[in-house]
Amino acid sequence: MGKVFENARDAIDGLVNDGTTLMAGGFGLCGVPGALIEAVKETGARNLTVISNNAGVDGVGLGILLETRQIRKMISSYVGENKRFAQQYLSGELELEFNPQGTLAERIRAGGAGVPAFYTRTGVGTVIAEGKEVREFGGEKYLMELGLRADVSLVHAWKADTEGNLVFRKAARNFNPIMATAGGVTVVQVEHLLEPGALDPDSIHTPGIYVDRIVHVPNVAKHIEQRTVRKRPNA
Amino acid sequence: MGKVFENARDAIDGLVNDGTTLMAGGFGLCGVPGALIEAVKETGARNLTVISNNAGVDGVGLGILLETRQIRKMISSYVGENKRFAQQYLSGELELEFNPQGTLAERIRAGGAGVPAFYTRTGVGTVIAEGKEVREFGGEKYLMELGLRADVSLVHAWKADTEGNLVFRKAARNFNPIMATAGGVTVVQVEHLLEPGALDPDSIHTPGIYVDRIVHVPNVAKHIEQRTVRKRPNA
Amino acid sequence: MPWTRDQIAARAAKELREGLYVNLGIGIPTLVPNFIPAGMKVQLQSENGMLGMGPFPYEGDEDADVINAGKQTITELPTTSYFSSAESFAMIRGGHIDLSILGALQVAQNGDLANWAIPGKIVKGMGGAMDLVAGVRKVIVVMEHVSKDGPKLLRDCGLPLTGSRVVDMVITDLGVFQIDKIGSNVMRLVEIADGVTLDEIKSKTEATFDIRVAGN
Amino acid sequence: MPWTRDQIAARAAKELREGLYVNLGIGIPTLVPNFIPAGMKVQLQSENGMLGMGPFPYEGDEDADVINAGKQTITELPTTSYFSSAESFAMIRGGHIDLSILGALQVAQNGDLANWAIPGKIVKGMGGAMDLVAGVRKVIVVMEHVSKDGPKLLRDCGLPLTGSRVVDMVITDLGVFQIDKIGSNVMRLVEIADGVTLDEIKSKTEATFDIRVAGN
Repeated sequence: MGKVFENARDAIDGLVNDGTTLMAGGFGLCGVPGALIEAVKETGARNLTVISNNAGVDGVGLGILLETRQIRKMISSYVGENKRFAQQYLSGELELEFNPQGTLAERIRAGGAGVPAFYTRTGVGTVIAEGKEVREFGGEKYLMELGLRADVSLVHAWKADTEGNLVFRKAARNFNPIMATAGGVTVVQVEHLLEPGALDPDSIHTPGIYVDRIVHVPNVAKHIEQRTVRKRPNA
Repeated sequence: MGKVFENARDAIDGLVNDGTTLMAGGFGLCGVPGALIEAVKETGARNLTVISNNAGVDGVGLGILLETRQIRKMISSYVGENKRFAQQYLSGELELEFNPQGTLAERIRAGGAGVPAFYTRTGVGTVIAEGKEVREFGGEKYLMELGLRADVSLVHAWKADTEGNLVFRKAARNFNPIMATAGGVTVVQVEHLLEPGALDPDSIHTPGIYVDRIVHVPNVAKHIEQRTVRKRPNA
Repeated sequence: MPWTRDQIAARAAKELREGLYVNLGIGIPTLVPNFIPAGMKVQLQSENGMLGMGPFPYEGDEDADVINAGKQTITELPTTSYFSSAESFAMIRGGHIDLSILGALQVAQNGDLANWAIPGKIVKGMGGAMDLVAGVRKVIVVMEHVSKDGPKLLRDCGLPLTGSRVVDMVITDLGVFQIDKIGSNVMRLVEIADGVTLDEIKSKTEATFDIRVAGN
Repeated sequence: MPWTRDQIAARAAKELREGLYVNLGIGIPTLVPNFIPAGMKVQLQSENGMLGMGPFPYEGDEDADVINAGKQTITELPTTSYFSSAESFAMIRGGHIDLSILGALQVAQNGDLANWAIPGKIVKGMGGAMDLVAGVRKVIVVMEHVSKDGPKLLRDCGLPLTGSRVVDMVITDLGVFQIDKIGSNVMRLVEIADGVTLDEIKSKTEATFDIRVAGN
């Protein structure tokens, strides 16, 4: 009856089929719901549409669903770091819809908030405007963009209580909270699973109402794309 | 040079003139920037337009600006608790624009987020729809609503650091964080003023970028409109 | 005998299910939590920015920063979270609240609802009512069957609307009606209060309605 | 002598003011923080959801959850706050960021900018660049004056645009240009790198430009 599932496979069970539209949180490899993506791979479902800012790298994050050719279409803002992506795109296997990152974020936020469409200056006069309504407000041009929803949202959080209240950690927040609001079913992998009352009610990023299924993934692998450091000064 | 001002009068200085449009946070009497409203009263500025969910009660919150007849127009969702309001409205002194509460909140959020207009189901087929564009998305009707901004936003917060990072307390959050984003100048009264580093960066509700002026009001008067209690069980 | 206010609330509580997220209006709806079956978890949302509303505080424990949408002092629960008004109505508008139970002045047979502007009185505003009826998945009205001015279940609402085709069910002191918001323009009477006659309901109802009472 | 990349960054840093909120693109813009005058406080925003970006971490202190928009490991400051991607771009789109400094492939004399799609290469996407140039109050481009393909300051951009009429200032290795985004369709040369001649700039610039160099 509760929201907590034993493992990622159970948490995904019955949700992902051929043609399902997924949202997956994360920016680059930061805050990516890796265990849930692995579970999607295990379903073998094909022709997936995946809404995610990036497409992972080869073998990590969404990269593993590109490897298995389960994705038919990506809606993203930047897919630079993935060779397999480039191959499948050039061969025509993979469809690609680019959204400016802020437009993508706002479309998802709108989808979750019951806003079917909104206007933004972003992309006016660019290829992004093709086929879209242009409208003036206060003498300036704006594009109409549509709200975006998915059948299933896959989210990575830092802490959750069993009610589904979520807290994200640092820059791993990114697209996760808005995607949690825009999925028909929202599934969350969480580093720390707590009892209700353990989280400060003023500091909850995502209220439990948005969360349908939770799986505790305590030792999640975190990847770094660009390890940049400076030398520690001598003591 | 910094954002912190000595007192509410200084924090408001130069911002409020005849005809200025203000936003004031709060829901009922909860989270209302009372000290800043007092300072607005002291400016003597008239013909103010005030965007606020409610209009205070007689003598408290925005009620004090109604008493002095400084407000020409209110944009609100509910103004039930204020006799002076009713008198001035019936006599034609006071203009009133009702917005559904969620539409008001979203208009303010849009104003702060650079979204000039959006669509919502709220109000379709009601008087709220009069004069507004009705448009179908997916076979359902929606109204177009415009983003809302103000010259000055008045905000009540619980904790702030000197950089302007804000944390709100419980249900006193309400309209405060969105109004902080939608003012040309945003002025904040805060119960606890702290040094940078004192707030958890994962738990900041309003990043300092939105805050222009801060005044520390340590012993703020908090009012209760409906004191409802239950009997304590005998020990 | 017509249902009391408590009995109306108890009947409404039968529509609750484990895990539902519910928003309650003022008046009779505030009585509904008294009838939630023991052990059933239902989360109450308050549109001023709180999910997981607890009961009134003990005397002396009132916190001016913990109020509901009726501006009443309330309490937190272990599940409570707070959020801004924009997030609260994103939750409502986005269809995340399962059920809204609220009062009404008038309900039309097509699901039109009027509950914010009272004729002859100064208009105080709609607050969050228009957002709630437009956004919440299921809307149940609880009210007296008639007012001193006559029937409240009408062919068309005469008062300013809160929402058009938004009500799914009406529970009055005389019985329970279902409304097919998107289909037929006819209500369906599905339950009659014990001791109330169909004739009484017919005489006090202007709206056209089918009858599909269990056992009839 | 043309400016070095560091000198271009140093010239861009002269546009900073106390208290500004700034978003920096990749490439030369990442060098700008090295030239912020001592004691001047400037807050750097990273569009993946962080305000108050600190320097790279010491070796061994990398945190996979603390990265910038270039996916590089960075650090927090006492002023840091984190927020979602929607809030980050609300901040950008809403005009709250004072200044964006970014690289370019081409800039037209009316302020059109092309910096996301490289001809003959697979298109990787625009990321947040279109949102930044459309939303940030002032946009400064820092770049080499010419590429191996020729001039980059053009009458019209030939490459797919990132934004139309969005650039306010261009700083190259040869000099500084101002652009009147909403007025005349002509750039204005306002500064020439020491030892660079006006003739050299003219020969390497396709865009039409006025000259208003201090001291000329």
